[in-house]
Amino acid sequence: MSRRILPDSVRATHGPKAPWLALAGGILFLLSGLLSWSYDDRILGDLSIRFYPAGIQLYAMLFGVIGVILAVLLLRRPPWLSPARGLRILGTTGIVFVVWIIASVAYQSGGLINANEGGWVALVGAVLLTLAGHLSPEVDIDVRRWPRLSSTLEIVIIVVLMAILLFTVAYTLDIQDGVIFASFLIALIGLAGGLLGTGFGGYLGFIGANNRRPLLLAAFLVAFLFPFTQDGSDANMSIATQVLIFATTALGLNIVVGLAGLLDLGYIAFLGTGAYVAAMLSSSGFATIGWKPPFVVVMLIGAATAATFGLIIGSPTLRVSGDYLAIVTLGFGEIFRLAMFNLDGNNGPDLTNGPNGIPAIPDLELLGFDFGEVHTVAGIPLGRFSNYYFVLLLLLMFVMLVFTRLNNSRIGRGWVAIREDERAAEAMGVNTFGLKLLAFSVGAFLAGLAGTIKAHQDTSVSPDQYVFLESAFLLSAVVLGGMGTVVGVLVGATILKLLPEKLREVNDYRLLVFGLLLVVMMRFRPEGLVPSKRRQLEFHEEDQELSELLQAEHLQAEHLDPEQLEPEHLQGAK
Amino acid sequence: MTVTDTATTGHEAGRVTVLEASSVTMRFGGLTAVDDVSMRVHEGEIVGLIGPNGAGKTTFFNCLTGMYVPTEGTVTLKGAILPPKPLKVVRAGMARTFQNIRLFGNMTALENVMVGRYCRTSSMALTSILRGPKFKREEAATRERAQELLDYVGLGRSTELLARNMPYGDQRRLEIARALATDPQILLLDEPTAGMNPRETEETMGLIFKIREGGLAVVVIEHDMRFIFNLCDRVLCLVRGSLLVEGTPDQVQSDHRVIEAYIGGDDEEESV
Amino acid sequence: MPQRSVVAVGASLLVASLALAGCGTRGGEDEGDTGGAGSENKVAKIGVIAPLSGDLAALGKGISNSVDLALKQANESQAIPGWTLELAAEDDQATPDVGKNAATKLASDKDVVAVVGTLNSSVAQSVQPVLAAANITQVSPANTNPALTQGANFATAPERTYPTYFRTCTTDSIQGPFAARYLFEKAGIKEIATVHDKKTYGQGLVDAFTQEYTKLGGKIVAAETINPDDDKYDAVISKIKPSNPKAVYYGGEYPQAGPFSQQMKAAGLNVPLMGGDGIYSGEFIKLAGATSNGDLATAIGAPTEELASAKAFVEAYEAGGYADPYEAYGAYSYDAANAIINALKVSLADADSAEAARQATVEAMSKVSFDGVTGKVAFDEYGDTTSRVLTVYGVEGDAWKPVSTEEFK
Amino acid sequence: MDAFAQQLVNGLTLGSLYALIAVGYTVVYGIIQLINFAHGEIFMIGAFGALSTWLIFFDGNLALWVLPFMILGAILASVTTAVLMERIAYRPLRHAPRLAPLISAIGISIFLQEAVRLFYGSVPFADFPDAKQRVPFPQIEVVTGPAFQLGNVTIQRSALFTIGALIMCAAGLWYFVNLTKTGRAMQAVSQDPDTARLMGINVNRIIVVAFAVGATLAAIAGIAQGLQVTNINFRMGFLAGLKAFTAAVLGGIGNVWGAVVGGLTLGIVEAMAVQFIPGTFGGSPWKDVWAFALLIIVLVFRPQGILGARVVDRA
Repeated sequence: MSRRILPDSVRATHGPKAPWLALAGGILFLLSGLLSWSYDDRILGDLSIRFYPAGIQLYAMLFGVIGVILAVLLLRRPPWLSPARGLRILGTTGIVFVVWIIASVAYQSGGLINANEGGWVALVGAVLLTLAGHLSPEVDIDVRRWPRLSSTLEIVIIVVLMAILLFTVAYTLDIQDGVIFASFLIALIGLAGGLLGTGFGGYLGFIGANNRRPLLLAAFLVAFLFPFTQDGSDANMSIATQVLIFATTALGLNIVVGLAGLLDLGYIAFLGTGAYVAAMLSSSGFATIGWKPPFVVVMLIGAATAATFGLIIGSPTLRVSGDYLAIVTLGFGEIFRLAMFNLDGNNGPDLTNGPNGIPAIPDLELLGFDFGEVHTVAGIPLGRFSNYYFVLLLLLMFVMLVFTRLNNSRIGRGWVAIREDERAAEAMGVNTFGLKLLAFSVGAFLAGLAGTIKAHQDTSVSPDQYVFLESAFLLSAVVLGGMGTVVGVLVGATILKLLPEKLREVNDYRLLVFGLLLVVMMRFRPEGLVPSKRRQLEFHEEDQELSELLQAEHLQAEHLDPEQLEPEHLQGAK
Repeated sequence: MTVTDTATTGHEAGRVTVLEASSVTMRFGGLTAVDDVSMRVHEGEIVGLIGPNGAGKTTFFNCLTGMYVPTEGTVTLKGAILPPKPLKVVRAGMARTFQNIRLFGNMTALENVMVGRYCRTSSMALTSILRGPKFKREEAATRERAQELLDYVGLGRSTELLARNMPYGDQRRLEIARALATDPQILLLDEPTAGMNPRETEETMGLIFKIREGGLAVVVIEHDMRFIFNLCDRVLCLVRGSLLVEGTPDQVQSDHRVIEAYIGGDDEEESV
Repeated sequence: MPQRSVVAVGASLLVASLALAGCGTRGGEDEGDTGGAGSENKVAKIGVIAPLSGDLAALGKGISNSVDLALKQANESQAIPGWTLELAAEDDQATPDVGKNAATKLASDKDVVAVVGTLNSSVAQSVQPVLAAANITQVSPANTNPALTQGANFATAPERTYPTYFRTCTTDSIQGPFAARYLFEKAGIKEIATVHDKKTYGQGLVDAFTQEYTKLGGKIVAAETINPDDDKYDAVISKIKPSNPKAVYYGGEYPQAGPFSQQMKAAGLNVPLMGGDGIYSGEFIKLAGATSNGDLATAIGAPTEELASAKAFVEAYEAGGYADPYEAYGAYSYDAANAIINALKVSLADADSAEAARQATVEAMSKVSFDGVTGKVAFDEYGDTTSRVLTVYGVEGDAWKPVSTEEFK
Repeated sequence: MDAFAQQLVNGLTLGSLYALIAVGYTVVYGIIQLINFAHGEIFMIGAFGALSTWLIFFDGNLALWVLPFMILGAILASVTTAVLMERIAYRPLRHAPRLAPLISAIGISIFLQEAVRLFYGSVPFADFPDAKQRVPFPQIEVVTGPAFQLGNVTIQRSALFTIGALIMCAAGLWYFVNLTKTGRAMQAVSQDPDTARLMGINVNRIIVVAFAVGATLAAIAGIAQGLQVTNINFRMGFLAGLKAFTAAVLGGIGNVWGAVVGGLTLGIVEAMAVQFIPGTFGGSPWKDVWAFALLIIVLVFRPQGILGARVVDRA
């Protein structure tokens, strides 16, 4: 998958210079961190001071560090690493990074004149790194030929990586300035890409595949530890809980869209159903139903109601073509919103308080644990949102479990068959209607479940929280992240919820960019950022090369390459 | 090939009827695609269905398998009337392949066959999520049976290949394996050798005999006359939707109406 | 050999990341300090939660700027000795979710003592509990839903839900009756049709209006609702028209009220339309067109031209060089900020930190009383404003002209 | 009886608007089986195109002769947008799975709305009003103004304009589809695209024509809407598009005359629902609910619509 921009002849004659170019680039980057980037000391956390790097200057120096490491590696020409790819990624991202910062400096301080020497030095460095990457020879790497570590050591690597991840996330969320936040993200992509692109990433993937359970465990551990890094502050936790709710709902939608291949444009209504049921049965002073059962019962009622709506809306429309389903679900979403809007006693019975919604929903209280209180664990205070965070994390884990287990079962195979060729699937005895309805109602059920918690977390429900745009957002989390995968949805949900929260400066253009993103994604990468292989194949039906590539990967994953067949890892992969 | 002899002797009355189609008629608007066709297939019998393009063979298949609801007539399997629903037809024990291969291209060979097992297994959502012993047993059994069938049709080594990456001939075999996975009593093959070279055609013939020996009845649509007349115990010839001739391969082969029909046959496309 | 390199690369990655996590941003910490500009004044922040982006950004920016103006004036005059007041404006995008995030962010900032906002009642509902939990005073310049101060059963059994919540605007339960009395007593209209958009504001207005109007002896000949997403109201108008009302009382905002007025008259229902402060906007006249002459609206306070303090505010705002106009709620926001400043004079006087003064600020709020831009600013036992002066405006030519100003009793 | 007649008039007006938009869905669907989800936005763009034309060339002039120019401007804006949209968002996806063009369409739809909302007020070469909220639409004389009274039934001038526009457009469409070469080629492609291609018909061109025809009618609907409700806004396409799609399904999607019949039916049903559904579930707040409920009911009992259409069973 290497893109060769330079002609082979140039690569041949100038190839040997590549390590030195890279070294120069790296050193320039390191140097730039010690220089001043901006004349104006009020912006971007003050980049005007020389020989005292901070913030963005520090990120630039990290580019330098990795650049130098890769240059040294390139000099020693190890046969099992491909620094060229790493350099290309590092260099290209470096250019983006520097240009972004120079542009921000120029914009915020009112002119390019305010961009000081540091940025320009770094820009030269980035160009040199990129050039070196394109000049140096490509090495075919097979990570499985790397020396094997003991399995304990592999697990240690995983744990260390997860710890790094935890710190990075905590650090990232602490950045308040939108521009610095964006530049850190760019830097992160460049640095991680530069290191992992060398083949290290493939190796990590290999280790991960061999230790799937420890990896999962470590990932969840990291997620559970996250609130402890926040030192009792609720600011980031509030965002985190919203990311979790969004991710959970999007994952439910991914069952419908990604697995069963049904386009649901009114999915938010199911989340709303759960939330409204929880609100109506809560002990809020505005609740319209006198009955106030314990929350576990409420959860089940909410989810069951949502699932019932799913069945009601699904059973007539799933018989006709998928396009109709999309529009009918859209209509259903509108019906839901309008009904919630109307059922206020003026028009129909008083259930929802109409447009005003049901506010003042009290915090959850489960087994004597009050979610509204601050609890101190190991000396670290955990506020209200941290409490919800834990519950939501459990819910997310449950939805992930449902998702993966359904996918890897008879039902999952049926869904694939339906996506591939519905008529043939039916002719082969697959109950297509039943399976589609199942996907639809399971998706609704899970969304309803999430909704019941959301109502308490939000403390209020109102119809304007459940508009079509929210459904579109959920759908794009799935589309952006990757259809049919868990990781994809997590990535998509995080991007869609976190970025607007952090980049408030450009908030007005959020929807515009988002619409454009959908079109561009469908055009160039319809399968999403982290797609399932099968989904990728489906979206590239005519791409024979891709199918053979993925085929080879599949065989590799199944350890069918006779040379590499190692029984213990076969077990690990299952 | 000495099997032809046993086949001709096998076609006698008194054997168990598996499939019976009586007076099946299919009209699309003003067009009568299948006109009053009756057919009876016995246990362990191979029946051929021939006819020029547009004669309504595939449409007839579609009526049998419930993909079309016939305008008139009934189809019975082992004496029970089949409802015109593909799902129920498969459950009752009739499986088919398609003229234009309709595999699940982005699934592996094994997975394709495992989909065929769908209607003979029963784990539903809750079982799949809880992963109890029943689920594990059933999943293992499905996998095992699918591998068995792949071995049976000679694709034992292609288990993990994506269907769309397989050679054409193998795709046809895979479709047969997938159909067999539904535990049918009767198998309908729609042009199983289309696009095959002579060697592959011969292998397919062997496979069909092997299937028949397993006790299944087989109905084959084919254009390759040599293939049909070598394979089948009995041959039906359809022309413009109606049954023209029925008989042993020799009888049909020598029937002048069949020859006429083929020479004068129009070249209309038909599809599923 | 290669194995060692792998470890080396891994180790350097680890060290790099840890260094990164450990360093933090110098800039972020510096920023807070430089704000003090060399004086040893302590800092107290007043937050603003309002829509600063999106459709309602104009209103939100008006709120934020007006608060900013009040704070600047207080700092200049050294209103609270030893303290510097700072503005911490957060965007809520007019959405409850985002508003709650903004509130959480402000609540976790130890310097924040009070918040002005929100614009929307729905956002207020999700902001209230967060701020209340942190004992932060909240003063809304624009929320008119009575339930925010008086609880779910405000009509029958009012009960204060959040002791930290106050507002400088009147609730629907005063504006509606005021309009009813004007129409019945002054304009002599005895038959009326009501229409509202079912939103908190519109429905609240119409409910309060209806109660007062029927009590006075007037007759409601038709009561209809519309969906604010709609553009066409001819179906509703056709239903109202046969009952021959002498006026239509509309509960809602100008984006619907303007077209409604126009379509009403185009369909031959030539009677005046009256509404609350939600339609008291130049946009209403633009949307309703030439036929809107004679339409009426109520608004809180006396007309700005008649109050000296209001004139001073308008002049100071214009001198402040703000890019956006102060809009409908600027004056209320300015009053809200000044109410907070007045309370802070008491509560910050001998407080060690802003956080320590939060509770005292809440308590001091109830005793605040001064003459503001919109009239007298003081709060009753529920946190509602005690000011009850309202004005009826009418459309004349292409502008709103005051018709009558009165105190509601 | 008066109420019935009045709501019939209201319903016909509303229905004419739906019908004009619905034709766009049905023409495109008939040819490439694509639900052009962003068609509602074409309608919105048409209204803004007309407003822009008026603001640039005729600001302040409300004479009747201005109207044809506004219609021209609206059609220009709509058709350009529709053709570009087909080119950029749909054509590259013609062989992709069904999900792809639908999602792409949602993206386009949101993009167009936002583009108008954010940038209409800051177009460099003209002094346009800010489109972040409702924008007043010029009230052209003769087609707006005092309503006609027929007994107790009020007929607004804009209603007559809308119904008239539908009649003229239907006649034009009939002529185009049946009597022009392009129209007949369009019919051929919708019957059998492959054969049509073999017969030398440029299918790509026909698809573009289909988009353009739909856009033309939507543009006229946009003006009718502007005249009726006196204001336009960037969101107006969403609900109108959804309703028009319902109308198209109601009439039988893919069938041009079905769209007209479906639109009128839906309009009348909505108007009658406001007046005649008794109790608290009647009235204007529920009319959209009844419209969508009608869509679902039609799909259950008669998926091919009132007039029938091509077989809708496409997986």
